[in-house]
Amino acid sequence: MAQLPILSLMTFIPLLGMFVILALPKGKPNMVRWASVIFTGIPLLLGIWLYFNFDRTTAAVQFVERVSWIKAFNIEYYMGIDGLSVPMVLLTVLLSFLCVFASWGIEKGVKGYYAMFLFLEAGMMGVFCALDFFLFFIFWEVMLLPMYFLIGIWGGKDKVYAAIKFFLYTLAGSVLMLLAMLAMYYYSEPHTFDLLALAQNHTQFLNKTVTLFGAQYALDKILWIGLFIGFAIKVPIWPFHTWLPWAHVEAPTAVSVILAGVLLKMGTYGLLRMNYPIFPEATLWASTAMMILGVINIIYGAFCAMAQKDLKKLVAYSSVSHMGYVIMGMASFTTAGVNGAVMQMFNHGTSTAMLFLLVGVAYDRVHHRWIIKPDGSKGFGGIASVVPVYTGMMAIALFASLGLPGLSGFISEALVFLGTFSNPKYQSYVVVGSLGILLGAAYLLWMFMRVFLGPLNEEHKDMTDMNWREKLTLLPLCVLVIVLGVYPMPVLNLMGPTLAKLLSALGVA
Amino acid sequence: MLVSLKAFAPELTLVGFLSLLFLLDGFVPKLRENRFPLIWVIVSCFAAGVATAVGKGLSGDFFSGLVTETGLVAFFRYFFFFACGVTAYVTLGSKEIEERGRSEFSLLILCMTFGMSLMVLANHFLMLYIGIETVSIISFVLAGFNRESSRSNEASFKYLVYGAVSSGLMIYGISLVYGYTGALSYPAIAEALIKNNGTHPFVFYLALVMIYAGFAYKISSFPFHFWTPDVYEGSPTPVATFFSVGPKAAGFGALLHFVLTALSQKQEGGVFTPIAGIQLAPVMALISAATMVVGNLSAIAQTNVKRMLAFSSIAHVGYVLMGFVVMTPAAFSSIIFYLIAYCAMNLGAFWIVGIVTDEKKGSELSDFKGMGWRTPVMGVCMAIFLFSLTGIPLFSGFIGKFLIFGNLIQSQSYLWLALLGVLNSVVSLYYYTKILRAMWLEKPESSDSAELRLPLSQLVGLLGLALPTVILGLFFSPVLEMAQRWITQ
Amino acid sequence: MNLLDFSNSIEGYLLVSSILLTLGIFSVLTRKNAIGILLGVELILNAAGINFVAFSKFHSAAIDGQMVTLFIILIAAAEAAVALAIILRFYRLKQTIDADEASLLRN
Amino acid sequence: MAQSCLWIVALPLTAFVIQALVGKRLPRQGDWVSVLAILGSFALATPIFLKLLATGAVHETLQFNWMVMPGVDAVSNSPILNKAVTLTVGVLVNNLTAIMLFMVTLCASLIHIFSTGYMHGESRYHLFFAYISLFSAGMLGLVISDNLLTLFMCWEVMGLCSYLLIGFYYQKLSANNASLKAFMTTRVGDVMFFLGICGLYYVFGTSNLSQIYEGIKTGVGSDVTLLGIPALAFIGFMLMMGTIGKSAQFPLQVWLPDAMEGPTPVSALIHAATMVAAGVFLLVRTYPVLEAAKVVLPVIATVGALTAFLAACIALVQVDIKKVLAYSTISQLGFMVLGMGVGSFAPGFMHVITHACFKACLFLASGSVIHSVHTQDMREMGGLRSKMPITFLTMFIATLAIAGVPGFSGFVSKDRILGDALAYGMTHPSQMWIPVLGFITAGLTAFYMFRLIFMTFFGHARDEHKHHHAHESPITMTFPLMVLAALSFAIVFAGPTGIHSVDANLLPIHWFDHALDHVKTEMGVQGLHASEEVEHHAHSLAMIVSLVVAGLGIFLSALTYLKKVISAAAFEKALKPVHTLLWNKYYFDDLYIKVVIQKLFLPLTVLMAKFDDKVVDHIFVDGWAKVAMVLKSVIAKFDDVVVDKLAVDGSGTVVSAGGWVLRQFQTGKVQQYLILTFIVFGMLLFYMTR
Repeated sequence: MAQLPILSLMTFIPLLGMFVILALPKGKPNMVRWASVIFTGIPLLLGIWLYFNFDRTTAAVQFVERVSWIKAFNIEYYMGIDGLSVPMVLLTVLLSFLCVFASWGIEKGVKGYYAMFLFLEAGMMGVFCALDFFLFFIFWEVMLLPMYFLIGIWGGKDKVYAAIKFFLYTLAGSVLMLLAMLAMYYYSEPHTFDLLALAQNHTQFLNKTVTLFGAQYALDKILWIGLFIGFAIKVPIWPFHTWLPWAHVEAPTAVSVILAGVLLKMGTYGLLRMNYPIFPEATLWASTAMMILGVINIIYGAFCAMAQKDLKKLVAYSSVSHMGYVIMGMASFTTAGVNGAVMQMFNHGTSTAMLFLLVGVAYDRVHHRWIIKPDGSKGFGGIASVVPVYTGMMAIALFASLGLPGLSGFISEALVFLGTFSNPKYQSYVVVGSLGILLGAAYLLWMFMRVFLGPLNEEHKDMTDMNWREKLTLLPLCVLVIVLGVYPMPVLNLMGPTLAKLLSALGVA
Repeated sequence: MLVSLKAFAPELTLVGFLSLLFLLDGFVPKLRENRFPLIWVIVSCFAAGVATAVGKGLSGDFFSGLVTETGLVAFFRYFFFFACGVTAYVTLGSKEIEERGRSEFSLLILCMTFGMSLMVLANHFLMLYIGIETVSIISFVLAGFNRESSRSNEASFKYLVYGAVSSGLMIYGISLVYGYTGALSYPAIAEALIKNNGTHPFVFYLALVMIYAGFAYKISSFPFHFWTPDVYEGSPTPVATFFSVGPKAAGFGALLHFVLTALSQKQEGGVFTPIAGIQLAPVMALISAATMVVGNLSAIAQTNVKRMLAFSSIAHVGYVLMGFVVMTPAAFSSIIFYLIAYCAMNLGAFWIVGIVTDEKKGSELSDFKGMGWRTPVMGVCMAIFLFSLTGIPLFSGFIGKFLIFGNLIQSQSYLWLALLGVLNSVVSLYYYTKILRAMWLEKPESSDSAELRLPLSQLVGLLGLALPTVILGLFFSPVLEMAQRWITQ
Repeated sequence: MNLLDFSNSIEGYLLVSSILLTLGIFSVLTRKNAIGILLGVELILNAAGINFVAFSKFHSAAIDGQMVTLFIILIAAAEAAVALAIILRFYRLKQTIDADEASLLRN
Repeated sequence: MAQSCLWIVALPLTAFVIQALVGKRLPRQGDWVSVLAILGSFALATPIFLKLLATGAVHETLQFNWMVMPGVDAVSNSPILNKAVTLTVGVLVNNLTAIMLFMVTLCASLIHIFSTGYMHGESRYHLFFAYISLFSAGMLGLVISDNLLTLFMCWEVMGLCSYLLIGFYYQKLSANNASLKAFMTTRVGDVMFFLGICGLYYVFGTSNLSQIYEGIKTGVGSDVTLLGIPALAFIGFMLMMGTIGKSAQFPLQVWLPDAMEGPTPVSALIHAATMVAAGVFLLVRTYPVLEAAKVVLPVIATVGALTAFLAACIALVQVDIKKVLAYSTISQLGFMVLGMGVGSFAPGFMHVITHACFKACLFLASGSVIHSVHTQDMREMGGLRSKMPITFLTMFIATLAIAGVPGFSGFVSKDRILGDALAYGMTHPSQMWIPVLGFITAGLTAFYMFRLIFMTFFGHARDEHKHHHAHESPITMTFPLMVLAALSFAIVFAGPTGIHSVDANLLPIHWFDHALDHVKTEMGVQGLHASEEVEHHAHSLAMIVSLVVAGLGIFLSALTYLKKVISAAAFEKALKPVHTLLWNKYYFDDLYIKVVIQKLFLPLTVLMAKFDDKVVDHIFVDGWAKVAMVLKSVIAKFDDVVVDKLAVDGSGTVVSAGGWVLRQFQTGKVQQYLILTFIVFGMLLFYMTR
């Protein structure tokens, strides 16, 4: 089984699925749905096989597939995964499979929807497996096309604005990455796009200068900033985050699950894959800036979330706040911090996915998401008595994302704080960051009380509880959140060696 | 003399087919109505292409220095014949050109293609001028092809005034150069310039700028682009399609040829350094930046899709001009690649605009509402073309930009131009997706949401253009090697 | 160059042609009448012609200067023919040949 | 033995899982599952306790790796701290654990039995037992954990259960507010507690208690500074804040009185016996750290004293029976914290145990009273002595215990604390007000407890209807009362009379003192370092004063409420301002809710959200459309062309502003095009030649 090109299979089976679905006869939505279940199911099975066969002792890249693609620029089709990308690959495969069930309710243009969805999954898989910068960049931008159409066609009220805003923001970021990529290619001695080779002799970028608009700048710092902006928009980091609430609120449920669950992680994954190993000095130089941005993300996201009246916008801003923990962990350069950051990327993926799926469940029934209606009257109210199972699930999701011990949210937050605190430079940031935990608890529980507890709002007394399909989508996430909360090693031991090597490379610089 | 004729084979075959059509048209009136003239054009283009393939291998000067054969010329010949063939194929399906005008139309595009290849062949100012004038005069007529519509007439009037003035300036400039260097053929001028080693009188620069006026008008770069939007909007869509690809490429070919032979010396390793005293790079950088910015910004606020695509073609001229800033063989091969990619996607985009104009009698954005749902294949092709024009990976447009920006960054100078170019492509996304938004994101009015079935020929044609845009986006090394071979030959 | 033997030194010819050029450009820009614009264009072309002849006479023995002028005249004629046809069409459609009338296609 | 500890925690946990998933469908809605589970834990805890009684000391640890993160142990001077990090978790069984295990499982089982009767017929009956089992698992987990990280985890799980249980009647809006307030206030404390743990990791590299004890002994971390202040002081203060949050000390005490919204067994279990005691237990566990940070203990003592006194005063004016008990709990917790602060380690811990027993008894008794008269307002009760003899008798014993009457457990522990406080006051004269405050509080406690007894059980029935319906509670409710009352006698902890000097040689029953002395040496705790004779002198004096004060309190309370000689109403009128101050709980609630939350916090969030929406979003994206509008209106003034609507779709950027400007040049007149071309032509020429 080992000689099977497993990574290419996992990336291109959804693509094959897309073409098969487009070829299916019109007017048979169920056939399309079950076809897409199969075409996301196979990568999931492969992912599980991958999980068990991944060697947790070495930091080296595994399951490598290397084929020369364009000799003129010695670009290679170079796919491989290591400790950093395995959790993300598993998260992508799992969430895509679940989202196919979550979007069972889509009626308009079902074929188009599922085709775009499978195309998106192929793009995401590619980003996490590509080790050649050119290949990475192709997958990175190709992902934007399906997202644009998914948000634009099947989105909410002003979906068009949200779609174009998302596309413009991310494209602006990625064009900067294009320039940085080209510069890295031409400034590297044996011109190459291979990320690992670039990381190997990263000293070649040191003490070189580049002239831009007349002024002289250090090359590696400019390249670092170029890449950082490209990734920061995706994370999103504070000043570049304004597309997130729009894109999340207007996207259909399944798409906002993928958006929050996987796409946000690509930013931080990119930083860890490229900025850290290839420009260690620049990363050290910018570490305080990243830490400050991380803390701003936490506090700012929490404050904004507190004032939201729309359920989905609240969850969107909570994602901004939670990604702030990831940035904080990464910028702390400590073993616990970085491990906590990558763990938080995985945990946030599962807990936010649950929150968005649950918001989707409510939306499918009452077609509005108001905690408090814009005119001040009550949106949801006291529905716990009407939908007990739904309330139970929401409680688990809420307590996981506010970091209650015993659930996965706490593990990564604790690691991030322990790690950052053990770095004497950033102890005051931890104190400010811990305010974020407090705010997190405040706005999530405030929402829980407003929506579920208290007297029942008569409009919703005929709300039906969750059906088998919705329960099926939420069950695996529930189990993951609880199991990883109690014993996180199954995911934590995946990333250990790789992050240790990454940090030691930084340290040695 | 005979040898020169052999080098002239493709043009001769073209003229042969042209005159045959002319005669047939005169004597067999019933041929005029049906599709015979257009198919005849396609056949003649194919024959000319074969002739170029056969005549390959000849290089050097012919017709006593008037004309020269290089790899570059071969490329441009293929390019023109392909463009002319596709335009004819497009007009087959288009309703804008009435049945009876078809034979004149075919005659005119064939003659124009002949003029274009002349321009690129030219190694001598006179031949250049003749080529440019043939192309211009015929395009004035083509612009005004719909006699009844005052918009088409107005387009041709504007094109006429603008064209005449620019070529007038050009010939005046040529006369000044002739006066200064005493020679008209490019190599002779180059020698004369080298002799003066670096110090040139003011009048020579005036002449250079005037000559550039002629080229700029043809490729519609910044100072001479004002006519493009009005002409593209006014003239019938198949004509606009041909304008956006044919003459523009011819202008680039001629400019490339002129700059390489007349104004610079060929160093070892194929690098061309401009003759002392003529710093081309800063001026080119400025013009390219201005063209890009003007093209993209003006396109933002357009509501008519043809005008928008006109401005987008101006913007693409800006991107190609970036290649001229860096005079390395890699830069020229990326220009050629960019032109190939640009030709396919632009032809496709205009073709679809033509189809929609036929269907909805207008090319405003509102006419595009919901077209994606009504004809999914066309919608997908349009998405491919527009995303490729923006420069999104997986499509050939991205590779074109990738190569051009790469050259700029490799030269480690003019990085600001690369940054400006990159930001421009983000801006371009905004107006390209306006079209996509109308086609896909908005539902068609309930009145005309019937399924629009396109004839098979158009579908095949569209896919014929869309597939290379995607394939070229992924496996572009064979084409790139061919381009490098053309350059070095 | 003294003003008297005007005809046997090149400066005179150049002076005339540059005056012709400026006149041509000026008339193209300011004339309201479409035909006026065409006149301007013709003036520019003739200015170029004079230049060529003058350079060919004074500088180099070769006659390619004159040859070019011949071609310029030829092409000017072709252009004028097409231009007049277009302006005729313009008149038939708009009953006026005022250049500013042609502003249907704008911004 | 450590293995059995794991089972002690596992049993209630499995009960929780069973109840939560299938509780509804089980016979009697599965309450027997929870009861059996907690009884099982109790059965497992008793052998450990008996081993402690028999051998006087018990010690066993069990450890396993929880999270292993590889790193490079090479010493690199660069700021990268990539040493390997391994978080270990495990079980620590020493005397403290044994005693606490026994007490917690005992109280919990009794309360489980009591609630089967009390909660009979409630709507979400099975969920109640699920939450209680989860809570017991959390508390037991806290008691046995050998490191602060798992202690913190169980600490927060208990916070969750108190949130769920307080908000059990979630239809009532007041219950929801109370549960949210409880969770948020304790969360404030928890966040600081976690910072303390981070500090411990920074200083000691681990949060394992035994390693920390060794570290303190060898003086690790005495020179390290954290955020500018000495590390141990920082950690000490953070742990103190954790206790203040959890044990409802001032200033975070607002949530406990409102927590009475939950059902009474909940108040008994969580807000009297176990959870609130957990805060003090944390101080006990980390006492060596507090001692090492010399500056923290006095602050703890002050907080304890203040809380005790202020809470006792508020209790005086309460009319709701459960509110009185709630404030008395805060006051007694203040006593324990005071004890810890002044250094009386053993008596402080003993008070935790004794208080757990008699306060649980008081709450359950009040529960059975409420259950029968269906009201919590003491003014509607009276003369229930004849109607509910067993409840009256058990409550009376517990009240005697809490009032500090000799012969009862309350007196034993409180007297020792006051003795040590007096000794502490003598050695540090500036702190003399702490013991004085302690004695006054003792007196007040006696007064308001007997006020409660007299108003509920003595005198004539104020409300005939309720009095008529009053009946004795069933055996399932009275049996726990009897057991708890039995535990309130002094004999259990020290000599029969509880007076040290009297029964020093009567019965060698000082198991508690021996156990605590052993643990003290094991942990390296010095405790109160006052000279021998000062201590003896202080204790004898304290014993006399506390007797006098308690007697006075009871006597005055009898006069006002039993014999009605002094009219409480007149007293109230005389001290009107003081009464209103007390009635409004020193306006703490209003300060937090009205000022901090409504005036300061929510407007800030709304402002921040607006800032995000209007400013940040527009800096990059939409704002430029407005700039374009302004630009246009300026240009339009002297430009006669009618500009059609600037089609700014959504993200109008400077780009669209530029686009608009350029469009103005496309006027459609070809001659204007040419003019513009020539202008640029000239510029180009100038540029070429310079």
